Amino acid sequence: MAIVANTTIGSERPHHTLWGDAWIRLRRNKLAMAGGIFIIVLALAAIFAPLITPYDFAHQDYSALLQNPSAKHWLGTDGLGRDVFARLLYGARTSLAVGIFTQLIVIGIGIPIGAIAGYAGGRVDNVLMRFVDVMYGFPDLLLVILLKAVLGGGIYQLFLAIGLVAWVNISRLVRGQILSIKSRDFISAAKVMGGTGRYITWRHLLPNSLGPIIVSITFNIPRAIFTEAALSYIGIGVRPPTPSWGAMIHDGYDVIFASWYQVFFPALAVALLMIAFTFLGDGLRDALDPKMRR
Amino acid sequence: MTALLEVRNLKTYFNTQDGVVKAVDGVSYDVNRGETIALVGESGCGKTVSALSILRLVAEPAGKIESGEILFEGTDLLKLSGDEMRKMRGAKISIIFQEPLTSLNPVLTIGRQISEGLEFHKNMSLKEGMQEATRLLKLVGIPHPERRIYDYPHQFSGGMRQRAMIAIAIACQPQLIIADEPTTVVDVTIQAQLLELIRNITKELNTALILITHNLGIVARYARRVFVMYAGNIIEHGNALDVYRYPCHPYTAGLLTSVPRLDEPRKTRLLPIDGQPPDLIAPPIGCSFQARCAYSMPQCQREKPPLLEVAPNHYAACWVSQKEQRPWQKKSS
Amino acid sequence: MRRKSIILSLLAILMTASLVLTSACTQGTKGTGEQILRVNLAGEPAQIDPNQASWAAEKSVITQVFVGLLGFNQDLSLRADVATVIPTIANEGISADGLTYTFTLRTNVTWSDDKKVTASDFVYSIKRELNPDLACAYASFYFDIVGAEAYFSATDKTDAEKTALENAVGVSAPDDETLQIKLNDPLPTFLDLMALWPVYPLREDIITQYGDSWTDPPNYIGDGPYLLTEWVHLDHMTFKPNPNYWGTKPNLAEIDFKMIADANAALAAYYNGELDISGVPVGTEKATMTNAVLSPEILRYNDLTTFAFQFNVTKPPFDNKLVRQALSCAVDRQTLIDIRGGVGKVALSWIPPGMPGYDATLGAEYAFNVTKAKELLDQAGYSDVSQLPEIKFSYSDTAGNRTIAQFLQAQMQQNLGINITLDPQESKSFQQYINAGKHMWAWFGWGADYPDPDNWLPQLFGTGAGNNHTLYSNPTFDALAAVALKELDNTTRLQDWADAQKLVMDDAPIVTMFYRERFLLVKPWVKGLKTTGMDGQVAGDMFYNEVYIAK
Amino acid sequence: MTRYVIRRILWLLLVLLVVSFITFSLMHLVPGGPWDREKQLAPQVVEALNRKYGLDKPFFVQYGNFLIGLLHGDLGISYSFQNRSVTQILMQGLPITATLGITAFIAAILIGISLGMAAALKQNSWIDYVSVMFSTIFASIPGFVLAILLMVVFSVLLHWLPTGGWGSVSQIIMPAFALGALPAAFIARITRASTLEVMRQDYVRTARSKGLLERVVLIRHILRNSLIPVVTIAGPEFANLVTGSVIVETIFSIPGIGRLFVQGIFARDYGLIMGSVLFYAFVIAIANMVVDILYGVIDPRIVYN
Repeated sequence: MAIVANTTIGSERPHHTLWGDAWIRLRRNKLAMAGGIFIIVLALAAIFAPLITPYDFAHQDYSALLQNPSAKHWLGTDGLGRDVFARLLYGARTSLAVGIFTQLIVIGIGIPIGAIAGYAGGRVDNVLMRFVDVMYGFPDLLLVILLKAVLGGGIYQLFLAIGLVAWVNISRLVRGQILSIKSRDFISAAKVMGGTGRYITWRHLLPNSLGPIIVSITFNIPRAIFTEAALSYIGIGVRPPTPSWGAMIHDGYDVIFASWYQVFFPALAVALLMIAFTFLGDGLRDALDPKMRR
Repeated sequence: MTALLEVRNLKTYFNTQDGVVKAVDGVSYDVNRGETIALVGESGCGKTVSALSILRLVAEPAGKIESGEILFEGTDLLKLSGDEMRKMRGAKISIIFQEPLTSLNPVLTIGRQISEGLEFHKNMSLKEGMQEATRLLKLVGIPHPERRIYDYPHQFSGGMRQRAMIAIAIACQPQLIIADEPTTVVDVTIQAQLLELIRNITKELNTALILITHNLGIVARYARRVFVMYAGNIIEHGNALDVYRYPCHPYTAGLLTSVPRLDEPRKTRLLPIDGQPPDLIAPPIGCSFQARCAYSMPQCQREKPPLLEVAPNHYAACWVSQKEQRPWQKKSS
Repeated sequence: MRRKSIILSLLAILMTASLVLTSACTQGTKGTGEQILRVNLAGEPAQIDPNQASWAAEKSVITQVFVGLLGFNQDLSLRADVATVIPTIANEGISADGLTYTFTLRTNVTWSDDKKVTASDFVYSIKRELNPDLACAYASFYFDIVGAEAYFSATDKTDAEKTALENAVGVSAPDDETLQIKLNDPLPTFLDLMALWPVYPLREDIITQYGDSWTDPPNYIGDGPYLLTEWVHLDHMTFKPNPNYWGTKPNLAEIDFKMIADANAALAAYYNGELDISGVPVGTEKATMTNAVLSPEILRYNDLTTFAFQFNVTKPPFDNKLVRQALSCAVDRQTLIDIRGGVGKVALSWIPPGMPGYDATLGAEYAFNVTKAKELLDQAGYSDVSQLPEIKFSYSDTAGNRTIAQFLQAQMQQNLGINITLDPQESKSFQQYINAGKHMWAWFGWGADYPDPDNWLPQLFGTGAGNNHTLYSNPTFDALAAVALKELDNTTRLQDWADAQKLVMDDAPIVTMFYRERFLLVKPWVKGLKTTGMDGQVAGDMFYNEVYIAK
Repeated sequence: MTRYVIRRILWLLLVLLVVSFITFSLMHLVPGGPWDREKQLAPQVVEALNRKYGLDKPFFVQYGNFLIGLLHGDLGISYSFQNRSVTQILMQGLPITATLGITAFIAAILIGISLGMAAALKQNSWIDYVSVMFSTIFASIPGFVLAILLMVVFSVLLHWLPTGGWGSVSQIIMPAFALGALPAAFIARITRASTLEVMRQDYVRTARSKGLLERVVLIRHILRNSLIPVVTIAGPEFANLVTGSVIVETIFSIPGIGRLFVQGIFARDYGLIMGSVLFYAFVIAIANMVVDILYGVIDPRIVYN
């Protein structure tokens, strides 16, 4: 019988929900905040690109073909005499949108399927996982070409094309985590207290398998950006001259022996974006980690 | 005879985002060979941290042993190298943790987790280790041990897992076992069995035992001497019976009154100690219990009371207590 | 932590050890003095059966292993190879009515297994080219031979009927040294056709014995200077001199056709001394010219290939000639060449320089002139460009095409304010799309099979012709072409073609952009390279028997 | 366990059947056929070719013929590779792609796990930041750029390694690195995330309290508990590596099967498409099955009824 009512070290702590407490700790994590701010700044720069750079991303200045970075063109010009800095900014619109929205599809489909398969187990798990096997082996390139022919090549077809097959990794990750966490005692305890499957999955299982999911998402973002570039080659997604980072890297590759800047700057942009998401993701993971709660 | 273990003026601090938490702020206690002492206090008063400091298991980089000495058979554990310290853990000093549910590796068989220590300290082969593990499981009262050594933790009940923890602790016949709230998680009936088990084993192997608990009922029955901790300091220690009968610190008295006594009429109300323990990041200047003490004097606010002998082998850190009259003591038999 | 750092260091040692080991052995292959020529085929040829071959890579392989009745000199004039002499009406090689061709063969021509090459080898090859079951791409070139088209189209006939038709084909070998071919109508360019690879001699016994695998190295018997000794698919092909070659023995001891598909990788291989001749990624030509090491090794020569935009003349607004002419003046061809590294010549007319039918004065009216373009648009009734229907430019997904598409889009926008939409497509869907005439505007190139307008005009601008993707149809042109195809007198024939080309250029179904100029790097120790306007994938592939290494 | 494997094999056959049907129908629905060329073939020639390869038969008959052929291990003839049988093309290229893929996979696992664990154990230390940099660089540089950078450094500048081709050990190093870099980065980050969660568990403290060597604590107590997510992604990564990458094999001119899938589709080489798609689907299904079995081995709590 405890002597005194349960008290904790330090000042009186108001009772926080998991997410509320996480936000407080996330705000304190400098790196995560830097990541978050970078992404917001990038998004704003993309939206207000016209104010930042005088150059039109499509205008071809034939007197300035494949120039190195100079005062006039901060990041130089590409093979068609277009300002690389402008194309990077406008390209951010496509690449950010593709990078982020496809992840919403991936999370929206991947996590539920993985969670249900992992939590339900047995026949449900088997059927879902065989569906995942089919999706793994799915000839997505064929589907993409068909999509282009049937639905035309807009940006939504692009999200569909990328998102449709990209969620399989996440679903298996979630399932793997849940299978091993499922039998831990606090889960059975929650079950005893009458927690429904969905509540338990959301409240207990997911936070504990968040680490790998977040990592998987941060890797999906550059992958989606490059897939967009490959698909734009065959007419799905943005049409030239609308730039995207992935397309700039593809074009830059072709003249890499003449001017390596063409590849360097867009690849750097993708790297910075990914670092930002990695730090933000890590910060979120640490903030949500029940073990880290003090 | 010198004590088996002497903790002198141990300070272990944790730096967190909110500031430096002085979890253990100058604690001293000692254990003789074969003796059982109790470390009592509310959860969060630093008793577990002091135990972990002995084994130097304080979680880096947040926790750090600032100063003090921990003499074990005369050698200061804090001065040992990583390897030397590692040779002590499990062989000379072992620990039973509070949470049996999460303190066993879920993916390793119970037998393997017991034999690990033996393989390393006693360089037994795996086969010998498993045989010894079977014997140990039998010793701690697990039925069909020869089969159960191949089970995994999730196939054991809470009580059985704690018995397995005990088996792990006693595997290499250590000289000192630290039992950190061994029975908190299990229900009362199992609790008694486990404590009896621990007592018999420590008697049999002549092992010293530091029993960490917040349950005074246990202390009286099992420990010869008791150390009461509050907000990172020892505020009273002495023979268990003396401390029970004549508590020389208002906090200890408060603890005793908030425990139902068999010799008291059932109707008397339990008197909880109101208020909260102080903030360890910025501890108050005077006596840390001062804010909650009904008998506090102006001096208590100004100066931190030293730990002095207020009765034979009975020490307390309280200004009021030094003035011989202790109003909080009842004139009982 | 100790254990893991061991693993890392082990890995590091392993890597450096293997690096040091391998660097020693790679030095070996680079500096050899032997006569080895290493060139880049850039890809795996789909197949190397002369009858069925149609792509540049396939042509380069076949030219090493086979020699035909006739061949081309470096200036693309005809040359007698297996034939003793080029048949003419004068030397009765060609009958007075131009319908019968008689070739007399050299007697010393042998196969690589030392058997004699006889006229029946040519009869077999020509008939196999027309075999309905093989469906060879270039069979239509030889439809003027008596019974050729009938035999080729007998795809659904019984075997007996097929053999009967096969025998009816006007090709025969009265004796081992004489080959006689009968035509339905006179064909002035027939000799050019007889110099092409589809009618190289073939061994009936070898092909019947080995069937489809007759082109695998040991069975690939030819009468040319080299033998294909090794073919590792997708990796490389190795040629060694043909021991029984009847002609002048080649200097090279080995030719190595590498299959490096990526332009950057090929350039890297050249830098690293693994290739003696290599192309340069499109767009990096200017940088190569300014590169001190590479500039002295640059080789540039004109290629009989023209690139152009092609309208679909049935789709508005391109059904209006004035609109086509206007857009043709609104595209700055020299800028496109600058973008492509300054390589290539401005093309104002269709047939490229370096072959009969080229007319330097033709198409001058399409020189870059925005004001004129606007005037033409006014005349066409589109003074306000927004009235133009939506213009879509379709192209297949290669890097080069994407640059060109964006160039065209910018030209239209910046010069005339017209916004065209780009429609990139995956290659096969694009080919079907074009063949079905669904496109409005597209990009294409045409290379000479043989140096004669006969190979450049009817196939592309004749009504309903196989490669007529502009769907251009002009009865006057068709009539002129029909006459020119049969006109034995060369000067009148060329005049007819000149008139036909003028007609086409005036109708402007295409916007000719540039004549391709090949831009290559050749190591200084490669000597005796003779390039022509009709080279295959590999530069100078027609005269590798004259190349030698001077180290 | 064997009962479970047999059941999974049966399900695998069903998966392959479904994938084969989807691919077969998509293949025929997609615009453009094998005979569409820039120089359009005469209609009767196209007819003859369709008859020669049985493409004139109704859809389901063709699919039936394909399945019957599949049972005999015959995946049909390739149109774009001079009538060589698809099975032969696959068998010829597979050993090369597999050798490269397995080398890359082993390197990726070794580097990935050790870097990931090191980064977790020394969180926010220099090694953690190195692991972040390593992962980000290899994730945000596409394969073809990485491949050419390696080639420029090791072949053009240092002349240490040949630019490509196949046959000697020196021709494995760069392609294996280019193939394995991204999986290594991915495994490193997943291991780090998973190890971070395991590191703070109580049983790790118990293990240390037994005085075990740090190495033993790392491998037996920490790594074994953090393997589940690592194994989960290692399965598909293995399948991707073993079936080859079109980018790496094209740039390093490696005669493997990596290019067959894309080349097959772009050439509408139906036999090649079916062969490469089914082969990949088979490998990935087996890989995922092995992952599921490993779950049971790694974590006894996971049991499949």
